[in-house]
Amino acid sequence: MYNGGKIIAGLIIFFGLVTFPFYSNFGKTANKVTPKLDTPVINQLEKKECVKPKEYMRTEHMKVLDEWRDEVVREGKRDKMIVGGIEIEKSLQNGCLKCHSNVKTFCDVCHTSSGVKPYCWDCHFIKEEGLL
Amino acid sequence: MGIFFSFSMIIALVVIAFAGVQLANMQFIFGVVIPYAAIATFLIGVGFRVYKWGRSPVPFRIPTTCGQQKSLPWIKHSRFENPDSTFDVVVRMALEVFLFRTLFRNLKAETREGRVAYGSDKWLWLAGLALHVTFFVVLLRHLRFFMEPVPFFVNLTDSLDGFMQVGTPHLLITGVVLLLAAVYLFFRRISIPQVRYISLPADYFPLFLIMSIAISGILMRYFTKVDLVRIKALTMGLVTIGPVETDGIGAIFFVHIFLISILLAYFPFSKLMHMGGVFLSPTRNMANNSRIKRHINPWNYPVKVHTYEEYEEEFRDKMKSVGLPLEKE
Amino acid sequence: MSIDRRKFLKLAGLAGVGLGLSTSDLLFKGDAVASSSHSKAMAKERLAMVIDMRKFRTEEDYKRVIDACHSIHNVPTLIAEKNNPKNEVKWIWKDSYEHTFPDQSDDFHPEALKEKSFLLLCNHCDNPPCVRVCPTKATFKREDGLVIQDPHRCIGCRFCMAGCPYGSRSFNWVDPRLYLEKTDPAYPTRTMGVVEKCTFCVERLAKGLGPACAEQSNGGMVFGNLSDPNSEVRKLLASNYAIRRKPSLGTLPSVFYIIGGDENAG
Amino acid sequence: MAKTTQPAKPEELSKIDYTPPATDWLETPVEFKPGTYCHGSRIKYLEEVGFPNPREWAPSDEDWKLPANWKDIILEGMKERLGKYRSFQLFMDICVRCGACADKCHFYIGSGDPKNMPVLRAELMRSVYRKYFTTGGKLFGKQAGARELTEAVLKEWWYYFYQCTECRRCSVFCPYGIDQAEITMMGRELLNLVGGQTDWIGGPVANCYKKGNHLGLEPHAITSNIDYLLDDIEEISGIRPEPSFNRKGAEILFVAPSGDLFGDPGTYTAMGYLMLFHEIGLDYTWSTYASEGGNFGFFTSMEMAKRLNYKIYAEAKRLGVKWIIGGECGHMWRVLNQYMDTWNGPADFMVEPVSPITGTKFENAKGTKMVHITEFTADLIKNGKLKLDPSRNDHLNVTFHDSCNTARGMGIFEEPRYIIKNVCNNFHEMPEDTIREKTFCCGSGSGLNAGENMELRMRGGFPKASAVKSVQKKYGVNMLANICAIDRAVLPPLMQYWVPGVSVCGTHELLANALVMTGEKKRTQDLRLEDLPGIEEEGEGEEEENV
Amino acid sequence: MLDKALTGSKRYWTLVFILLSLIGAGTLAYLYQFKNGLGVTGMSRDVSWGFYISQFTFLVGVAASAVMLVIPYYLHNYKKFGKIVILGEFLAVGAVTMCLLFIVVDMGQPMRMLNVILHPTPNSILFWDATVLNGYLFLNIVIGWATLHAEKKGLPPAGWVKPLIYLSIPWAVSIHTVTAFLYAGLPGRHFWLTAIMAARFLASAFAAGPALLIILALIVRKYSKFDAGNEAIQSIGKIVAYAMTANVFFIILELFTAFYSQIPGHMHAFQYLFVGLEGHSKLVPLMWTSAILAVVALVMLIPPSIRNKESNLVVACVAVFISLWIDKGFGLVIGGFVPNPFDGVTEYWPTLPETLITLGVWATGFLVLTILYKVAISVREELGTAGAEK
Amino acid sequence: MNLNDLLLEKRSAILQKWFDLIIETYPEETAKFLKSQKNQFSNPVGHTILEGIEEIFNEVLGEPDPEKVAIYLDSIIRIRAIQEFSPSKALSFLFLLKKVIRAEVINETPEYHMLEELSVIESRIDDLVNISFDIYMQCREKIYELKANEVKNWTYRLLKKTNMVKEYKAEC
Repeated sequence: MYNGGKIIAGLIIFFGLVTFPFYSNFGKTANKVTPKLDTPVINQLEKKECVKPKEYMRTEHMKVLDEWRDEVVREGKRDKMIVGGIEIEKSLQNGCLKCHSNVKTFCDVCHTSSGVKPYCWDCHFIKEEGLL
Repeated sequence: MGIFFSFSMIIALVVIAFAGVQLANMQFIFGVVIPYAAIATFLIGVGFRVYKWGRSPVPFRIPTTCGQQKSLPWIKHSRFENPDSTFDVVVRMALEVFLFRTLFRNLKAETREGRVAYGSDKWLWLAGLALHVTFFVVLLRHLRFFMEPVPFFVNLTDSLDGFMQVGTPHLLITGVVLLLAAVYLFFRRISIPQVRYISLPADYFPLFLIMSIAISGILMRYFTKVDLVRIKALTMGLVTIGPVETDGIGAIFFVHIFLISILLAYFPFSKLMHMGGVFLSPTRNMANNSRIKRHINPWNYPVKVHTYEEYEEEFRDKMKSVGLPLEKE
Repeated sequence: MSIDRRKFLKLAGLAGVGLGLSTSDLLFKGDAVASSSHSKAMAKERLAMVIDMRKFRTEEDYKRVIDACHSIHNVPTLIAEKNNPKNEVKWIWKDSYEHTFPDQSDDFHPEALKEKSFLLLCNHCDNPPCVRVCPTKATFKREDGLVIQDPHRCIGCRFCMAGCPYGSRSFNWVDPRLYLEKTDPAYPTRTMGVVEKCTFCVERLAKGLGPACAEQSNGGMVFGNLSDPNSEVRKLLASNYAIRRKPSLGTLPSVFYIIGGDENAG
Repeated sequence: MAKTTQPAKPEELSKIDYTPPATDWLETPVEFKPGTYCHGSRIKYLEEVGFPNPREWAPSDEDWKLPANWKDIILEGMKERLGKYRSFQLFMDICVRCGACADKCHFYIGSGDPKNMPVLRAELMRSVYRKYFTTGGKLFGKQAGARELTEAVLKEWWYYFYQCTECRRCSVFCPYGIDQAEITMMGRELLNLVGGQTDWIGGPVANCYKKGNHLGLEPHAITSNIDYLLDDIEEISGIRPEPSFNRKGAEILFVAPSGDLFGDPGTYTAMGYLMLFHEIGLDYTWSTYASEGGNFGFFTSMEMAKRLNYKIYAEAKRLGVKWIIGGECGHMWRVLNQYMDTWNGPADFMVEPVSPITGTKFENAKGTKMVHITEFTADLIKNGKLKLDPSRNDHLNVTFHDSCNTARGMGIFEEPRYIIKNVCNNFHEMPEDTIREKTFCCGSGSGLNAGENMELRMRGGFPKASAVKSVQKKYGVNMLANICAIDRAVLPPLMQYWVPGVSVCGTHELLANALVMTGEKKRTQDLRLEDLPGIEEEGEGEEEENV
Repeated sequence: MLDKALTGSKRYWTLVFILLSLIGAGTLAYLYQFKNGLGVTGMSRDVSWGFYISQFTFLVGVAASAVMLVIPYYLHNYKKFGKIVILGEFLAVGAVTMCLLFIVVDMGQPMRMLNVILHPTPNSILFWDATVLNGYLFLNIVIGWATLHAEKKGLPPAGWVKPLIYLSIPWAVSIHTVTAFLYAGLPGRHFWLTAIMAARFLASAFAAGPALLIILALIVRKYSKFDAGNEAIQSIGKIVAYAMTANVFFIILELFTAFYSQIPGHMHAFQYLFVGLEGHSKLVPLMWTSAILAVVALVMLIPPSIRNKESNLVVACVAVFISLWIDKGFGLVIGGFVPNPFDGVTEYWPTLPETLITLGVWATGFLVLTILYKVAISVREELGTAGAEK
Repeated sequence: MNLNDLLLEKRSAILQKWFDLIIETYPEETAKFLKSQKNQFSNPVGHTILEGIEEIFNEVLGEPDPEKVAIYLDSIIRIRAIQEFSPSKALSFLFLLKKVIRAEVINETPEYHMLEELSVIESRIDDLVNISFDIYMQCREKIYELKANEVKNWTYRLLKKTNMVKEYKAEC
């Protein structure tokens, strides 16, 4: 008694599950998503810079926002920053989005692609789109 | 002894990956070449190992019966502990594979007042189940790096896993449970003398490996952040077998993926193959119906026997003396 | 608290080891707040509001201040009419004298007073029970006397609502975003399941502005530092008879009402 | 190297070495301790059945007189068996050493010897497997848990594979169902390839092969033995059953363990069979050729087991019976349930078993055509075909020991209990973790029931004895029923050592005690020819109970 | 040992199935509430706590029954409670489980519940309540399980259990006291602002919990071999009698204080509850039912001749339980919110989803209870120690 | 302070040392398990010994009741009788108690009367050794009897056949 059929079926199922990402992506090409920096405000900045270096912001922006919210709400530290020549509040809505008004092509592209769903937008929303 | 050996192995692996990336700039080796090699080793190895098992037949029907056999109709048959049909076997196997039925039964022997007493001991079951379930969920969650767009069930798993809004980004509970379960199993291994005694380097190594994978993952998510977008580009490049870019990704990621590669490559050659083995275990995956249906042994060969004729030949006189019927007078 | 220290506390809390340390830290801090208010040692700054009810004559006077507040803070004013009055969210509103001052009303007040509406809002008490009862420090008192509700941290247990003797707090029983007439993009909405209330326009104060209601009140609402003897509020309180709601509870409200007197004032 | 322990000299006592062992198990050699192992098999036994390397030897000898190429023989044998048995191959590969089996083994509980943990007993062989059959083991040696096969290792195998009763209790608790019995069986097969047989197994095997039963009872001895049982039955009940032997044309062939024909208290069980079959007027026959249900061949090799088992179907075919009933026996039923049909079937010359008394079809035996006697009897009782007087067993407080083989190799739990509950008024279960599928072995199964290893048997039986002791304390249990001939042989000494006051019996002894036979005289004795309390002298009954 | 819960009679599985269906219904209702907000309940800006919190308050009392058995058994060596004490401990586990669940379903942001630990706030009574409730749950699970496990093995419990048992006694008192402090420390809520709030909690707890325990013990006796023993049940009956008397006495004290002083704030709540206020009288019939049942219970409990008959005791216990359930479940919490800070009356009545969720939580608690009792009973039945001691 | 009080005070230390010493008499590998402090209960043998020696120690401090002490000695010796192979080794555990007690007492720079008491206690232990020899021998005899009985069981029918059964019964 070898149960060869069952073993092969089991192996096929297992390999099918393991290689799922490979064949489900078959024929596709990986496109690296790039957040767009093309907004009117950014285009007019005298110096293209953010509150922190770009590399830092890439990985730590959520921490920055988290720290801001405690500083602003809890500690009343609302000192403003000059970034790229314009004044920025420590605020998602009134700070970040001032330059990055393109939420869909700046924030969402990466978040969607990485399966991240921040709940910031439950309360904070974007100027031109009103409620999300 | 085994602990030290295994631990140094892990440290060495971490150092290799770290140095390879930081000093030798071998991002491509660690991010692309080794993962591909590991996946290939994993698939071929597992296939070969299972093939090797499958090549040996199951000559006899030897299920371990853990409950009442199917007998007279008025006797309650314990279907899933002593299955007699394929369906019952499937249920028994499902209970085993998904709920670790057997470990749930675990006992601990104790003696006091001059007699042995048995108490239930479910910690191994709990930790084992926690480790495996969370490992599965963690794997499922990681599909977000290998699928574009991210499928809904991956997003759903992620949001359920991060239901408790702790920290930024949200703490994913399975990662922590996975690590805790592995740590528990390690401490169990060294604190119970019997288990420590039987433990080989091959027992510590996978535990350390899983722990270090979990730790590197947790570090990456919460502490020494990495650029997810670039990582996703890399991982998508891997699964689409397209060009892969490895720039701008922190070394910790390469440590993480290197350790996973090691795990994958190590898998088919180790006790981790219990994953496949549990399905093939003849004492669990067979119905106890050999009195109903004949089980065929493919290598059943004729053997030398002592026939009745030979027997009668030898004892004819004695049989005759007590009046036993004979074939030949 | 420096950022580093706060970070440390967060990490420690995460690891479950910082409990003792941060606990004691806050315990003493809490005590300090309580004792300072009782010892009457005046803090350097204590922001307060004096509402001069004499200045509120027409319906329009009330509507102006209420709308000013609700519109800039995205308060979901449509709940009462579109959802259910019981789920109402409000930061500043009006009510009758006997509801506003239930312990201080009697049948022999002037008729005008009985019919007059009073403006109600968070009292930003100097000894706030809501801060005392909050299990997560989502509600806290700032050094300038403002009682602030941090909606990020609120777990929605509503203990503060039971603790507030002034009914100043609203809970988001339903999704507030569905009941906004129009929105002000400069200010966030709240999410379902958290408590909110008047903040004395803390975000405007930071910009050097006064509370929105006061700005629109035509002098009916005066905002200032109670600790400063030369502030307008002090002057008003010195020259007028003002009362506070439920003084017997010892909460020391920072909202004062001038309910009558010189009819020609302002 | 193996060594034999000498009694400690007094001066040795005073200088006990307190330092813990520096070596781990891979390097700790085995000591042959008197009382824990069986004698090596005699030449004649091996020769009789054609087992390799017959010679004079003793396990404690330095030189085992192994064939020169013993190592090749073993490794070749291992390779062959890895290819023939998926269980063996799999169980070598997938153990994760979780330790769940460790304290489940009666030998480990009774001795504390770590190599008696099922996992480590299996590792004794896995370590060799890794060395010669896996890449990791070849490359990394000790770090991969691999070791050379040396003579010392072989001796260690021998010592510990004859300290396993193949009871399968570990298998119940192993998350992957790894069955130490399977590994022990392979180990013993391999040892047999180089003559590593024990005398106590070799003898019965040779006997059974030539004479049809383990005890070597020749045909006339069987019939006369049964005659003596019939004398006793007549004395007790006034009725003399008339069984037939080797009778062609009988409806049913009855096969019992030969131990029941000869040794006490098995003989009382045999009397039980005889009385029951007589009472219901069953058309059946005994066979002197197939006079053994048990199979010591099973403790040597699959091939030998098949050679011995051959006789049952051959005899059934020769006699032309319709089907077979099997007596109360443990490993006999493991073999009949799991192996017989595969080895020597198909049994298509017989018909699906139907009870001639009740008309019940035994559907669960329609392949092998072999019914367990407790299934048969339980059906009789259920259908009210037997007149029973359970009060005749009132002097007994009975508990039931599930034999490992019928428990974990078959799953027969309710049938014997049903019988006991119908024939006894006082039945008490042992603690739940020591019965049914979790039952503990008697400590002497799989051919370990020799005399020279009595100490080992007492150790191995300690957990079961503890369980009996607890019901003895709690309910005054004085009778340990079972459905296994080995149990009936080995539990009496075990009880005498650990739990004096508890006797041992088969269930059909209890049944026959309670069975009211047509035309019987008033019974004053039980099957053991002991007076039934309270029957003759009503007043003295109580007093006797206290004795 | 948990295996025992996986095998059982048809009746056992029917009960489990019914409870699971209720839990299922409750879960669906909760998902509805989770999606649409607590607005789907009857709670409002004025009555901001409702059914959930009041059930929690009541069940904290039920959880206490264990201590009324533990004290006599362990402190006074009252051996008759030997068998029933495990029922008390497991009842506490079930009750505290419900308490915690009720708090969770009442939260607006349950995802942030760990904030209570991450931002520990010792000045908040709720922080302490979370601490003591979880601690009490832990204590009772560990103590109950460890003693039962030892019993199963036929061994004395491990040495570390004893200190935990002693610790559980003050701890049981603490869960009531702290829960009472939730209410008693709020300024402006006259109905709650009373020094004997904690004492009232203890009295009603020691009446309602043991009353339920008696009922459960009798049900268990009816459907299994487990018999806690007549004397034990009668002794608990005595406890219920004393505690209920004290409870009613305390309520009379409150009434006197309010109405003799004639302070409006103190009278209003009572007026609302018993006669209605400003034309609002939703709770009046319920409160009178409670009052009448309390009197009936006292009449049946105080004279030993009546109480000693088991059927009477059952009726009295049911009366006590329902009376106190209304008193705590409606009167206490709702009464505290009426009238509101503006002296207005907003009434409260639970909605359908709210009721379903409440039922679901009760079912969860009873499922936990059923499973734990099943294990305890099976262990005792197997050991042969389930029957009454002679 | 008298010796009894001193020993009571040091009871747990003495028992611990005694237990360790007993365990050391086992083969090395076995000892490793039996000795493990954290998990001494997972091995029944280890615990039977631990429990037995506690009671024996109590008896030694008081006036030993031969019947009671025999029960506990039996529980240990019955196990050792099938694990150890020489009587001296099997019973050595009692002498180890002497060793432990002495070591403890000497450390305390005892007064003279203590030494006197010590000899009383030691003679009690000697008495226990005497009882133990009897128990040990009973156990060993039992083993041989079992071996013999097994043979008798197998041959009972033969004996009966040759009318020797009455004799056999009388032997019992």
